[in-house]
Amino acid sequence: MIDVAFVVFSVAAVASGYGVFRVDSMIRATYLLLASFLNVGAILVLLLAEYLGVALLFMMTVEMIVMGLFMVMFMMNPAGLNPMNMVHQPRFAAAAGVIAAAGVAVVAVFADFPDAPVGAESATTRELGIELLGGSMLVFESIGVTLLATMVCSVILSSATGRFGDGYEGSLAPALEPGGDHRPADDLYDPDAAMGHSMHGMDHGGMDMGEMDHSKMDHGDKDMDDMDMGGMDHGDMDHDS
Amino acid sequence: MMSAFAAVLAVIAVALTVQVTALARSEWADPFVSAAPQRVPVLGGHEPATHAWSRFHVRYYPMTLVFVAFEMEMMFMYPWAVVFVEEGAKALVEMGMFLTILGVGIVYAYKERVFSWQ
Amino acid sequence: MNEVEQLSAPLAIVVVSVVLVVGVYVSSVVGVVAFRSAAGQPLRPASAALFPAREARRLSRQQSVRTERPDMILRVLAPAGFLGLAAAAVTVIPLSPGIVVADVGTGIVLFGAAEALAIVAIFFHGWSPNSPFALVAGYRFVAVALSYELLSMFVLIGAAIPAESLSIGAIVESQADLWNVIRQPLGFPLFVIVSLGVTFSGPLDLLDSNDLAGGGSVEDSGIQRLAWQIARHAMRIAFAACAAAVFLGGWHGPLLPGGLWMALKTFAVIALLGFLDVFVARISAERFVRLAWGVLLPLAFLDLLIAGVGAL
Amino acid sequence: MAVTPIEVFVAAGADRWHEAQALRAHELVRLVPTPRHATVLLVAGTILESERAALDRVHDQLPHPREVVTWDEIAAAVDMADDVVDAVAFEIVGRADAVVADPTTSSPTRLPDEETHEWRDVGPFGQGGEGMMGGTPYGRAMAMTADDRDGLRLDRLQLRLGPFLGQLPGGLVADVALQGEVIQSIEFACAGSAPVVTGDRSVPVARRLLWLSHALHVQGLDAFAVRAARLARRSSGVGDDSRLASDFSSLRRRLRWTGLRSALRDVGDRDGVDTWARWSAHLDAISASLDGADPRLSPAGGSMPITAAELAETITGLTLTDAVSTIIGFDIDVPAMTTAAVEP
Repeated sequence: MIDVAFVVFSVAAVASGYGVFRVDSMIRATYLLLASFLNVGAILVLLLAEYLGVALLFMMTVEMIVMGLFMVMFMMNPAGLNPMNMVHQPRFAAAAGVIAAAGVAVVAVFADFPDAPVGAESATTRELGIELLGGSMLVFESIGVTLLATMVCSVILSSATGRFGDGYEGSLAPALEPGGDHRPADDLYDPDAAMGHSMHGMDHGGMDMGEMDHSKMDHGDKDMDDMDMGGMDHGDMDHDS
Repeated sequence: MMSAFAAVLAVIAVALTVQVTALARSEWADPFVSAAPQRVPVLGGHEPATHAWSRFHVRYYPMTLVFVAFEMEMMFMYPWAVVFVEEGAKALVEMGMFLTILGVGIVYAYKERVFSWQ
Repeated sequence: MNEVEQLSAPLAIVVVSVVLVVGVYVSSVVGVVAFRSAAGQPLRPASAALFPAREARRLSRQQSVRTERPDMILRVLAPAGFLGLAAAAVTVIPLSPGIVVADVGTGIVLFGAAEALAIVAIFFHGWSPNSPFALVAGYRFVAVALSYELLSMFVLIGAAIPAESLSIGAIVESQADLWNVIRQPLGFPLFVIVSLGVTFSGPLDLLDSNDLAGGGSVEDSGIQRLAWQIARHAMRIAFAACAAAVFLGGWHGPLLPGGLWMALKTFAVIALLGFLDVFVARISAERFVRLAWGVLLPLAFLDLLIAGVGAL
Repeated sequence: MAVTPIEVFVAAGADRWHEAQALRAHELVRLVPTPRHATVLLVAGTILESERAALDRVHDQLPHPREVVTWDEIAAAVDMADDVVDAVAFEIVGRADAVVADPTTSSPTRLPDEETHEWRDVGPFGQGGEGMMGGTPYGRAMAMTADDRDGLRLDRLQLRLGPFLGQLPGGLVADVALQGEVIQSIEFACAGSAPVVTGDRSVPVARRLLWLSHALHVQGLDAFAVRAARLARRSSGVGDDSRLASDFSSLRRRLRWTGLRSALRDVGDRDGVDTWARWSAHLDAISASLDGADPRLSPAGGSMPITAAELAETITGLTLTDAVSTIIGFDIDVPAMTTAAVEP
């Protein structure tokens, strides 16, 4: 029974992992990756690592939620309304994948693993706790410091507000025309406003919202040349739904 | 243990099946067809010029990064809670230290107004 | 540890179905009663009792409008997954002494995982119709959800400390002398806030809210809307039952049988959530995020400290 | 007789929008925030020529079975002595029951059943798109329409909101550019210099109470919105009005416990006055007129008239939610706004 469950979860994990690269929608890709992780978590439970398995479900879920947000924030076509190919250098990638999988398989089959089965009734969570507070105490505390460093760095790198002024300071691309404003015309960030003052005296640029100009939204060939983002090769696109 | 997880999976499967069946049935067996003007997203009368799906500017993105880092600590807290009574003051001190370190990060982020919309 | 009889899968399905069907119905009736009492309308118990059934019948006959190019898979998965997760969350909660649908040793971790996955279902609900208001609602809800997620973990861990176990059954047993609501006074209110968040009600009504013309549900009609409402009430049941078990002593109580106590306490929490939903105005997502990290999270730390010092 | 309320979406011209809010007082009617939830579309007031197509689109967005009820027809038919709101509610319930009983009579789609852009079998994949961002996949252009900068168009979503939107006053049309949920720019479809705020005008107390009813609905307090609508009906002479002032102060006391203040404080600041202050000014004005004082003398936190352009400036940079509560706080005089837009 457990063997059957193992096969089902493994196949599901691999299949959803494959799906990540086959779908057009970033959201579907993100959550297919989550589905893959959920199946791995189930496999861990089957291996009697109950706490690790369930905690993996939990951790991976919140992490994939955050990843999904960032995927959409960075991608121009997040829902894949126009199909795109998510695979770069497919031949090389496939070869590398096969070799890596073969390597892991060889290790799995031929390595001499320690044979210390865990009984179904053993209190693994409790032992984990004892280890954490005893032998691995230093590791545990230094993880705290690492996480603190992570938090501070992510704040420094990502926050647009702060006590020390505008986050854009010194981090902007040069202006498009000489002497021009180096900030995008529609960027609303105003240090005064962020400090809790009123939003007076803001210049919203000349964005004429009154007319919803369709011709602006019809994208000609020029756009396509300009938008060769991230090395995405348009010639390679194939429809895969 | 396995039978417990089997029960959880069975319950999820049944709930999913019930909802999916009901929704799929309404999709296929609906006597009403959604006409083209009916399918237009609700904006109060006007048609949207574009699809809604766009590169969404998530205003709270630094918070999510702090969250991901902070949330790692939960992994250690569950086993810690189980052995807390056994280990007593030692557990309290060690976790107190750990949380204080992370708390510094939260305070720093709060001071930098990371939890406001950017 | 506690002697619990594990239910077989078919029996588990039956038990959870009964709990959820009865619970969803009761929770909707409570919602109607709360609304009428706040609106100063006559309560009309008979009509309130029939309300959910008639509403369900009406919606099941209404057309389910399909939007332009929705993500149909996610659109179906959102209510289905939300209900499935509510059902999964119910399985780990002990319903009476010796009866828990799934006696999982890591009960609160699994409950937390269901809560986290529920965020995914809610996000799908906002994302899938490809409609601007729904999209905005789904995104801002994720900000709120990530913020309350931490609180719920902290208060559940606090409750696990005196129990020396992650199983909710053990947490209930540890409250034989004193309920957690008294021993850890901050835990219950924080958990109520989390419950309001997961079911997007009252102050945290930030998903299906009127300010965005219905928010995540702006495009929902017919069965789609019914399925989402059912799932939402089911999630409320799961959280009410969890609050009853973890903070209100679960089946402990004098005179009455344990199962009845559990049902009464769950009902009390459902009523509390139902009334808060009607009586409290929505606050903005940004405000809640700041509140959650700046005030509620320190309170959750304090809750943990109280739990820890109390257990020494 | 129906036991569950009939769900109604109000598509009202600016002149009757407030009156239509009074339907909330009826137990058998529920005003819903989106046409997708409604069984009945209530058309009220003057629908301008420019709003016809929008009305038809909202009509078509209702799910079947659906029915249309027109306020003005009923108002014309009832005697002066009878109450229009009651007559409309009665008509709504009757028509809704009939159409639910026989869905074949459901109101047919008004707009032609054709897509805005031809997309089927267009482009290399037959979905109407070309490349990554081009074309009209599935009948719409891709989002992100802002200026091209460094070859990356900025993430801007442009929407035209209104005129029939549950959360905004009827007739109000706004062109919004969003980045995420934050308003980058907003422009109201009206003459830019028109004075639009009614705060200091002597408006009937019933109208103010109807404003309150809608405002509470948007803030998620539907049950209290029902109370406010009932008070509005009583203040306009329907039923007992002897205890009106004390009933209103009891509603105000209850509102104090709903957390409205913390929800609206520091939102939409302009000249040191925030949305909560503007809401309180309305509440004070209602109290004052119910107590018999001259409402024009009541404290008027939000009473300074502002123009549409100034309003747009105030709500630029806010989230969509805060913008809605701020607009409501100003209690825009939409008829004045739209006439100003039409006349020149």
